[in-house]
Amino acid sequence: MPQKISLRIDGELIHTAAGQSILDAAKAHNKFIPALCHMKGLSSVGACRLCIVEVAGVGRLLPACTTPVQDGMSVTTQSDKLRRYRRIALELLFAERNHVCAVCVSNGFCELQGLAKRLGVTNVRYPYTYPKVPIDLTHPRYTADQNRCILCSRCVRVCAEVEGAHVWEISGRGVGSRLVCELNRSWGESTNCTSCGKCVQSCPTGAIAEKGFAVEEMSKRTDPISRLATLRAAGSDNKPGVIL
Amino acid sequence: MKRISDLSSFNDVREAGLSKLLPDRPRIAIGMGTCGTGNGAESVYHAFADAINTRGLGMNLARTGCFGFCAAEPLVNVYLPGKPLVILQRVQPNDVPGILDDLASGRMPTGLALCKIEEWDHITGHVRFGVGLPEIPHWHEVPFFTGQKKIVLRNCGLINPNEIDEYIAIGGYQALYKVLIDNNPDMVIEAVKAAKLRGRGGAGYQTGIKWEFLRKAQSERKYIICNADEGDPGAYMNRNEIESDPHSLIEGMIIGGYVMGATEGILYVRAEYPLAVHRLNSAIEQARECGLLGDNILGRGFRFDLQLVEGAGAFVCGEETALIRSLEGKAGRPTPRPPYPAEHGLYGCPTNINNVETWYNIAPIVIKGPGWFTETGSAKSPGTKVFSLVGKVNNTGLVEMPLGTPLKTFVYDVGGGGTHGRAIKAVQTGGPSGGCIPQEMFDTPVDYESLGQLGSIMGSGGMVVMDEDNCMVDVARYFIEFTHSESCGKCIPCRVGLDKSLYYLNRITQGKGTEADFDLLDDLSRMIRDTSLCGLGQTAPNPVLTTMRHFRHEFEDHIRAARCRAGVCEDLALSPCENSCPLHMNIPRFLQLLKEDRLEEAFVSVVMDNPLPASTGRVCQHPCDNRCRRTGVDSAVNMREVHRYIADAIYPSDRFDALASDIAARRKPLTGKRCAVVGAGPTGLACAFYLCMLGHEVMVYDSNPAAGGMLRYALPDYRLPKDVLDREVELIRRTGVQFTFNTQVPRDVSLNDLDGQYDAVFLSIGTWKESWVYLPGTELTGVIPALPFLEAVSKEQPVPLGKRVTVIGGGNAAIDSARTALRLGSKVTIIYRRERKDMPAIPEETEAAEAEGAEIVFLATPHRIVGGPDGRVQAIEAVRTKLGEYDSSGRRRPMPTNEIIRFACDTVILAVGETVDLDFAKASGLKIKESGLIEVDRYTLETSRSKFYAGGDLITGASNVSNAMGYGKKAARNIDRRLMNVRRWEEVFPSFEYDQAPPAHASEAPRHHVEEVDAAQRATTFAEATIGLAPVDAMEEACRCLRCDVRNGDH
Amino acid sequence: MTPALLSDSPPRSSPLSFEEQDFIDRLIVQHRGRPGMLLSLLEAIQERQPNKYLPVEVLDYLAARTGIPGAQIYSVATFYSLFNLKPQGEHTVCICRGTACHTRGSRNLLERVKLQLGLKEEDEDGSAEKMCATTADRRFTVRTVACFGQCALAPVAEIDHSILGHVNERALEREVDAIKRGGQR
Amino acid sequence: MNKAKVATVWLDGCSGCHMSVLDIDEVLIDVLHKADIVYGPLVDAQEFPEGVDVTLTEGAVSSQHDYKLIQQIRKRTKLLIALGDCAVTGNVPSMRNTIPTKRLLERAYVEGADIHQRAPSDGVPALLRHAVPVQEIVKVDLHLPGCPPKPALIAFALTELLAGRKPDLTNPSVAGLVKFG
Repeated sequence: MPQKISLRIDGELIHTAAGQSILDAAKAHNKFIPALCHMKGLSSVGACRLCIVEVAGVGRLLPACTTPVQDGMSVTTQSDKLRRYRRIALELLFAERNHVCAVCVSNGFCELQGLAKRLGVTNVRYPYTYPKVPIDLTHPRYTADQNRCILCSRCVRVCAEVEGAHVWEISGRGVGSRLVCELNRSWGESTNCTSCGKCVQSCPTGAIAEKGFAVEEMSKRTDPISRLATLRAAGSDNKPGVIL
Repeated sequence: MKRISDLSSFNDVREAGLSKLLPDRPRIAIGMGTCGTGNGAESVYHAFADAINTRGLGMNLARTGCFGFCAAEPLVNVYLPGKPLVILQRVQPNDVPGILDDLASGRMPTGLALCKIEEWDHITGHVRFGVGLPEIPHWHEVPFFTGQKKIVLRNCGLINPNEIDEYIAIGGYQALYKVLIDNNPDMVIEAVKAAKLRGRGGAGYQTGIKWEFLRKAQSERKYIICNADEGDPGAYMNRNEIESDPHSLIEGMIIGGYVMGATEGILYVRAEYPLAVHRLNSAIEQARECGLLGDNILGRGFRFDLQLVEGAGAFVCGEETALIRSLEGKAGRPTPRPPYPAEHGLYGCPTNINNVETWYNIAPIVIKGPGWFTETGSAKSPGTKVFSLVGKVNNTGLVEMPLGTPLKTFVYDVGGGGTHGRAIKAVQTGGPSGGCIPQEMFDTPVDYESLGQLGSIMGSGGMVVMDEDNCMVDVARYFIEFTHSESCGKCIPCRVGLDKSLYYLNRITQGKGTEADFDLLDDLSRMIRDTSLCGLGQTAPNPVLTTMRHFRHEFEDHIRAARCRAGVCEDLALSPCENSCPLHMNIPRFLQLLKEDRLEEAFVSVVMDNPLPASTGRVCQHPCDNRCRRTGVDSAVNMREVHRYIADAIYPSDRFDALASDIAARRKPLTGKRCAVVGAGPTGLACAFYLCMLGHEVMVYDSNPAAGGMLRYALPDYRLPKDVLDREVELIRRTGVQFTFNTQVPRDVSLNDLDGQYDAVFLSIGTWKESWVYLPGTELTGVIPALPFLEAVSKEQPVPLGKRVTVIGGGNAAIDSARTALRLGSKVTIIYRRERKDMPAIPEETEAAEAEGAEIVFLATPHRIVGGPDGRVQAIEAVRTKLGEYDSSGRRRPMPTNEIIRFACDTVILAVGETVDLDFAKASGLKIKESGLIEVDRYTLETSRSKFYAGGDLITGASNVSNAMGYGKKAARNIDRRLMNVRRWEEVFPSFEYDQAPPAHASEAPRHHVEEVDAAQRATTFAEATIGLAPVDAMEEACRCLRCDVRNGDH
Repeated sequence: MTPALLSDSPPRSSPLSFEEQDFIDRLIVQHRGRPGMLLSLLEAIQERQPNKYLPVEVLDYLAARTGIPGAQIYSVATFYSLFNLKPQGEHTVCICRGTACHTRGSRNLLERVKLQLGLKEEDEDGSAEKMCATTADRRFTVRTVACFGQCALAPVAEIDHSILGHVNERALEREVDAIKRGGQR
Repeated sequence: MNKAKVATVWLDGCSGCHMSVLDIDEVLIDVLHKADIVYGPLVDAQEFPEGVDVTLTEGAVSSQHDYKLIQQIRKRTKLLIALGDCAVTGNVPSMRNTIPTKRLLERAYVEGADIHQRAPSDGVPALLRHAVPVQEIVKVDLHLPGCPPKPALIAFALTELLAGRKPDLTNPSVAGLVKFG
């Protein structure tokens, strides 16, 4: 039995297993902390910076997904500064690509859209970039539309850590970063893809979706994948996941 | 190479090395770092090699690293047995025969000597070269090296990096031997902790604690890594350390490996340093051959090996987790911490990473102990740091200073001040993660904490000096452009945040920025700093936040006035020369019109941009020359003299009347508004001219009987003949400007009267009051202030001038007084308290004064005026000064010595500066700055009293004619905008069709200079001292223009 | 977790010549299991290519032989600015855009040489965002580098591995013309 | 009590937002008690009047006409509201922004046309390079996202404004309706 520690989240005393991340501990005690690039069962990469929280005695804001809980820690998940910074992070995401929710297959199911609604984002103050990004429809059953991609790398991790095919990766650097299938091949010609669809279910937005769904129809479920990944991790000699 | 396994084999190699370092015959060592080679050291080496063997001389020739003084490269060390080591500077191949001749005859070549070294403390060892050569300064007496303390650079430029035995000769690998013999790793860690050594990569984390962490980590595989990625632009100290002394790095890492229990060490060197990679690999090879790497090191049973990996061009890989991912064959994207590399690093094994320079401090700490180490530097940051001092500073190079040394020591003492005498504006420390520190804060000590408080960081040690030609908004944009292109793209604040920050900075530098942009950029920068995953993102906003904090006025200039004073942001100016001209004359246009032989149109273009082209053509201090891009080819276009030629060609000609009426005809319909201008000096005339052209009724008041202000009553005729000025005033009169002379405001007309009669009042009284010198004896007869003297001469009034005159001061007024006194038959001496380069006067005028017989005494301050029994001046005593500390104006403060010098003279002219006579302003309720000048809004020039504006010397203090006129022009524009509430300024100016193609090949002719009447003859008359350009020279000068105003494609 | 030895899966019919395959295989054996293996392999392979770039067939073969997923190799090849996915020109003119060079006007040098070679700025797609343009006739590649570490000689330019210090526009123009007329550096 | 002047304007949008305004049904009556609609597609007014209190703007700014009109409106209205995703984020109209306008017109009116294969020019304003949200051109006082924004949200906003209060969109009664798409 993992050793128990106690900490405060927004003032409330919580007892939880040591070694857990603040995000997992908060989720387990239904304390809401926004997160986009985190998915239970996959390695945590701390890319989206939405889950930043204030920890008493620590000067910097810490990402809840990768910061382990410590005994006697006091975490603040809601504050004016955190709300402002989270809102800026979301607005930057909307401004980076072409997120046209009205005609998106994931309209109504998208985690980015949901968070924007929950955190009260009414507009994007930053100028849109309108980049020209690839759309790949070569796979018989799935589509990859990078206009909706937020580079959270959940697809990369689920394909590498759970399916083991490592079809997806992020190429380039900075704002030039793009999702790429193997050696920049089209998805249809992929040699390693098993068409298992885990990346489709893991993608928080409409970037990777299944053909045959119209606007506002692409609902997804990540729980089965998370359960599979946690089962497999418990069974295996818990070799450290591929840290990206 | 012999394998070293015990003390005796150690000493054999040491002897071999010493015999190379201090041979029994001359030895020449060429500084062959990459920068040395870039400066031509390769050809110098071959010149020596060929000369030595063709002449069969018994001399050793060797390569060495770099001693750090890049500006003086190529450097050559010359050693003669028994004599001090001499370092020659800027050696060229054709100097080689001379050097060899001296050496062959046993003499030390002193011609190119930079400095000598009699003995040198390598810290791990000591070397004595010899004594003597008194005429050559010691190395620490050379300004660049004064105050430097070489711990990290102890061997650089003194030993041959390719010979391990020379390194061992100066005590190399002794520290390793001692550590292996003591066999007590904890003691070494305690020593490093006690020395409070902090990471030299930039973060400044305690090295000892980091090492202890790894030592305690339990794992059969542990790695230590040297981070030599050095991606900071403007920083190259790691390169020089590796290229000049690779073995110190190797020794430091072997000690680290032993102490932390690591089996393998990795050197991650950036691919842009090929020579460093090559020398490091060969040094590793030699160390392996000597048994210092691999199995059973020094016979003590310790196994450790080193491997070099070349980076592949990614600045982010300087961050430790990104470096580790890069070594694991992945893209260099940082990963969250915890887990820290010390518990979960390379391939999951505990790993310790330190910057190159940190490893260089290990051997000295082991040999000399922590106590000795903490004697240098400050309490919290002991030891030294190597800085790469570059940018707009004379002595560029690597400077190793104790931590805590103030910034001004770097910039002025070591750096030797700004290049081309330009005023220094700021220093950027810490590369793209650092910040810009303004010149007023150069007293700040350079260490981790103090720089942190200013919003900057020490970082890798890059120190880029910037002067008035650098635009700080462009600097912020440059750094964000760099970090934006180097962002790994993993986390949102850095990837997208920097992209948007760059968007806003681009808009501001293009003159499209708004106040909202400024606020959004400020807010966004804080978000990026506070939420980014790794150091790159967290520090990337520093340049923006510091420039916004310390140079906010520059941002406001760009946003509110679309003005870039430094002339860097090309979109905000027609061309660099137009931008630097206070009147923003369209210089390329009148040059092109003249080139197309359209003299009359050129005249109209010039007069409309500058109503006094002939006067300014003679006396302006021509800031345009400093910005002319032709200096990149040969030398600046002589723009001032060309618009003087154009004006001089038309004014006396019969075309003047026609053109004057053409210009008057351009006047806009009468607006019914009445404006008053108080002061008919250049500022007032400019404002009156433009207000009149905009259709307002303009009345100019002046206490003198004629218009021109200082142009008429202060500038002597030989500089500006009165008939030229009269012509210019006549043209202005013809546009409709009215004058009321002999009327002194407020005595004859009060401000309230003006308030009642006029819709707007512009105050341009100028600085007529001589600032008084508190000196014993100023009450004696024969002591006269400069301006009243010049005014009396211009009004042909009698002047009580003696035969021997002394002028005190170094500005234009001083030089004018001196040359005027010469013309009136006196013998003149000028006393100035600083040096020639500090004199505010225009250089050509000072030289002309000397040519006419004036004697200038520098570095002397008046002490006492000695009077005779009749109360008349007999002599003046001055105190010799020497230049001391640098003051906040960036100039050295003259400190009095005790040496008094005495000059016999019968007249003393005080020309130490003019101030504004402001009694009337105080009475009328105008707000005054504590400097005594009128306070105005920076952009509209409106004073604290509505309807009242002010400009020129009245608000800036004594400056120069074009600067003052610029304010007059700007005031006219704002007054019209306020009165008519519509933008119509551009409509006043004519447009011209002229060739818009830049010259395929600008004329090769060099710059034409104005001909001066020969000194003896001109010193006796007040006739004009300079003759304007001849027509063919003016035409050719116009053809030299590169037409920077033409852009390929729209911008 | 170090990558496997030479993976035994037979190389598919690769378009590489036998000699190239052998060169790569020996490189893999030499660097196998060592830190920085992939970087060193890509650097050595690109250096050997006449046009200093990494053809996709080579990356394909490398993935097959080392067992490293193709996606990861492509991600690395496009992340670091040293690697090129498109053939480079015979001659490289590299302008340093470091701080010292920037403050001494290296941007004007860049504009001048681009003008001289008639180049419009093209960013290579997919790879690190940097300015790197090759002339149509593939004789010249103009690129920038963040810092050569030659800040004392600012502004600095490098033409085919030889460093030019204190460059002004006219000197740069003369050097490029010299190469244009065929004179080898 | 003089009635407030409300205007609506239809830039580059599909008029779905205007229909959503009409869908506030009976609340329309309360609104009309307090305000007159002085300009918009529902009103026959050629020139945008002076002294307007509130303007609901639908659609992105994508042509020279939109550009001039919205600047004029900003000068003549106290409060300017971006109504719907097109005005707030650019939405569907901004999907053409990755294509250069010349290529866009060629593809649509030359390749895509059977007859009169040329881009229309007389009486049709030139396109801006990008179709952008209203806030990129003028200052926007309130954003009502949604495609279309839910009638309840519009009703809430209008009633608050006409009562002289700045609508607080975090009010629980409408918070669930404030979302893109």
